[in-house]
Amino acid sequence: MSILLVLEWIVGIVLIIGAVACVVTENIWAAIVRLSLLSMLAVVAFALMRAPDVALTEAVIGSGLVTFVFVVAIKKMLPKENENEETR
Amino acid sequence: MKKLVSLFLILVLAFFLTTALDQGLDFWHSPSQLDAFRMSNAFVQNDVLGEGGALVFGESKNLESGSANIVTSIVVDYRSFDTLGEITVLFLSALGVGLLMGSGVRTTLRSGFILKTAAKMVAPLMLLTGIYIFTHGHLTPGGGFPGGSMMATAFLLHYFGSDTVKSNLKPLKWIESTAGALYILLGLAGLFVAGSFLQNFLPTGTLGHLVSAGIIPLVYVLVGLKVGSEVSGIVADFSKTEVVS
Amino acid sequence: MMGSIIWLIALPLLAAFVSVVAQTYQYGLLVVTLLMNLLVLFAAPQGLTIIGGYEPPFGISLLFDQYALIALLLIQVLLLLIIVLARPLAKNYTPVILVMLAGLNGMLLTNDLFNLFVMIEIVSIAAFILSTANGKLTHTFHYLILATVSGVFFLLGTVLVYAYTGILVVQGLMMRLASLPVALSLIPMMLLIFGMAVELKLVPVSSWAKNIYGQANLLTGPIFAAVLAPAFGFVFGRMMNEVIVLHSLTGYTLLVMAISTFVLGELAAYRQTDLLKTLAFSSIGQSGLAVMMFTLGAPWAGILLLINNALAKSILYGVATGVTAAYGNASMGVLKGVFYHHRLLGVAFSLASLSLVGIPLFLGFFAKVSAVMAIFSTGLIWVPVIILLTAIVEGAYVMRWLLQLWSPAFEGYLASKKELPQKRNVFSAQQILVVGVLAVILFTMGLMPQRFVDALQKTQPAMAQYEMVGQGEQQ
Amino acid sequence: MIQFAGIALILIGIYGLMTTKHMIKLIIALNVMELGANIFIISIGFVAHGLAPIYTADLPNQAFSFVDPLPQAMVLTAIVIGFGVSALGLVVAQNIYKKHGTYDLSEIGGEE
Repeated sequence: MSILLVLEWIVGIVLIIGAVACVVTENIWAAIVRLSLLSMLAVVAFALMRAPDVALTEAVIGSGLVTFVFVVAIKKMLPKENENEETR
Repeated sequence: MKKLVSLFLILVLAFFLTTALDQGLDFWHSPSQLDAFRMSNAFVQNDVLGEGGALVFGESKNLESGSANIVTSIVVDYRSFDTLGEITVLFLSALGVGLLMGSGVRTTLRSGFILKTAAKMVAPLMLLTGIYIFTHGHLTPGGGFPGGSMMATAFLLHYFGSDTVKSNLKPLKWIESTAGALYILLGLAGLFVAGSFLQNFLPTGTLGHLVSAGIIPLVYVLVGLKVGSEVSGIVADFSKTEVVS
Repeated sequence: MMGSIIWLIALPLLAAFVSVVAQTYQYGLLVVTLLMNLLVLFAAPQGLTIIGGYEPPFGISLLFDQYALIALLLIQVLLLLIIVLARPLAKNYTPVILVMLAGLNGMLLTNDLFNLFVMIEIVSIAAFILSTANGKLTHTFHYLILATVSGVFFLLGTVLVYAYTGILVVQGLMMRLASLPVALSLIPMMLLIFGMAVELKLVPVSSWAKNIYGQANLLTGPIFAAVLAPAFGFVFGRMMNEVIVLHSLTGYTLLVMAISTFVLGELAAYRQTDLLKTLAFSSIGQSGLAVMMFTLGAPWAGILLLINNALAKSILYGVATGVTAAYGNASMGVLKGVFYHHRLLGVAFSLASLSLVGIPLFLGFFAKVSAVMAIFSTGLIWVPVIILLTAIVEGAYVMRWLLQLWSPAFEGYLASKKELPQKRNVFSAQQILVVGVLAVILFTMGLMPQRFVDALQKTQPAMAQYEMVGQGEQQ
Repeated sequence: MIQFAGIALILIGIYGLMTTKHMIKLIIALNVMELGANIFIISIGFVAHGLAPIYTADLPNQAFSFVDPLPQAMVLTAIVIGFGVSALGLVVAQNIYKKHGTYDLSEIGGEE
């Protein structure tokens, strides 16, 4: 039982738990943050699977840009908060 | 109730899938080597045209693909046509986002002092890292997609961090358009010089050198520029708000 | 070189990339590209075109044969006529249409399963964007989610095919897959079939089509029903012929899906009182019929049905959406007697709908007859019975609509003049000319069907003759 | 283990798609499903004690095996396509929100 194998099991189990947590939650912000964390875990999984190219791409696009786009898309949809901040 | 039914369906599907897939893939133990019938064996050996063999880093010369990173040689040489399709998907997505967001102005994401300062310092570094990643795509992990996206992130940091930049995205369109057109023209050059579209018609040099692998670095630079400009366009369009509402 | 089939993909893509910065010339670029594509189609030699210099199974290649030629010709001609018909709308979406054209050509030509996935994604995303032209974004969202999920299924199927066979070449893949144990090939085949089911509008996942087809405008209606639907039909035909191994489970699943799509679609069309909704359900039903033909091993009957449906639907949707836009509503009450004002359009519409039903002397008749004959030879007697019974339903609703749309004209001018809707301007002379051209094409094909059918039947042996590519390189 | 995680993520994503009507959550579930598919695809090419498929100066002298690079190339494509579709879906969702004031499809009902 090498360390990598143990790590693999940990990552796998946390991935499953994280995915369930991401899908069942009613809070959208929590879901987005969990999706982002899930993506980062997937980066570890890709690295464990000896796929550095995919890990790098997933890190930049999957957990970076996708999250950014989600946040920007939803942040705009809270107009009252934004206006308050701008007028302050 | 609906959740219970869904859960039941999913569990049935899970049982069915794992048992059925386990017969072909041996889920519990990974194979100790690659199946001989998989075509990627030839990609690893650069042996598709029957000229490869055991490759030595820094010594093997004039290989058919010549990229040290085999994923890169698949993505931009053996299966370059898929990559052309892939950047087309991003292009379409950028078009769709642009069409649906319509005309608008960019949001003032209250860029505070920290963001402004960080943007000034980090953005150039990120830009350099992005450029490094896609120019070394044939040697190190990475390539046009992460490199381009990193460039886009740098650009966006600059975009959100500064008050002076106007929301003029016209240059991005030009970069996007030119890089895409050049990729196809490079492919057509392959058609006229070597006989088939997207063929690697330049000498491939020595495995592991920066100037090697024929058109692969060129293609990855174009892909990086195109992906970078497209992703920047998508995110910049996203952050627009309507003038009226 | 200049006559290489690769131009069919490279040219529209190049035009699309250029068109984002040359917005004034977008529409001209689109028309010129389509015309050039037609030239390429006649100049290019048939056979395998290698991309990247690597022979299959290692590299990606394009397979240009009689089957692909028919599909490509149909799509270029129809798309050209549709963008002329819907010129003001098409101008807003030119780059999208150009990319979609490249994707469609790539989808029909490609000889590689993963490349097929990429091309299907391109066409689907272009279709999402086009469907926003309807202005009903919830429908687009629904379609987007369904199509993306099915895309993931298709990708998984592709990867499993690679894991089990080690190659991705479409040509001759069936032989490799058939030599696998059933337990192995079952799941990839199921995934590939479900991966195509959304675009083919098969029954459990056809709800998106009712909405998007049923709310279509002059651009989206003809493009969805007359370009995208036959293109996916042709791709499915190719897959059935080259890739998908039918076990008893997959075969019956597919057959049940196709038959229920056909029957339920036509029955739902009968119940509609909205012209566009009727056409939408009719499209769903016809798609089921074509899938049934490909599943039962009668590809050329399927091809004939796809061609007939594409030509007929381009006219039906062109006229129906035009009339709906002019009169504000597609319901039977509003459109009653509308063809009294627009007789040329009425004639074209009637020709197309009669051909759709399969009245003798029209292309549709030969399509249906050949379908029924082909199935009789497979020994499944109950399937032709279902087809004939459903054809009666189809005939009933088409006749009802024709009578309603023409009705006052039959009863005399003076008696019913006040019941007629106010005359409104539907089409310009140019647009009427396009509809006329489409009607003439459909009618001519119906006049000499035997020659046409013979030409089609020649495609079948050519399809069976494929040699196994890449078998030698294995091991 | 990772291969099971991949399949589990696909199924959890499908569960999410079946049980929610909230547009943002639908897109999130779609992303979970795509992530699972990507992990599963990578696991198909995995080889025990395999190396990352890059020739470097310090490869071992004795016999070694690379992991399968082709699934990795496919996943690169799939990630980018997934990003494109997510962005498009979010824009559509945003426009629906602007029109109806809610992300919940069941509240919007049948849009005729």
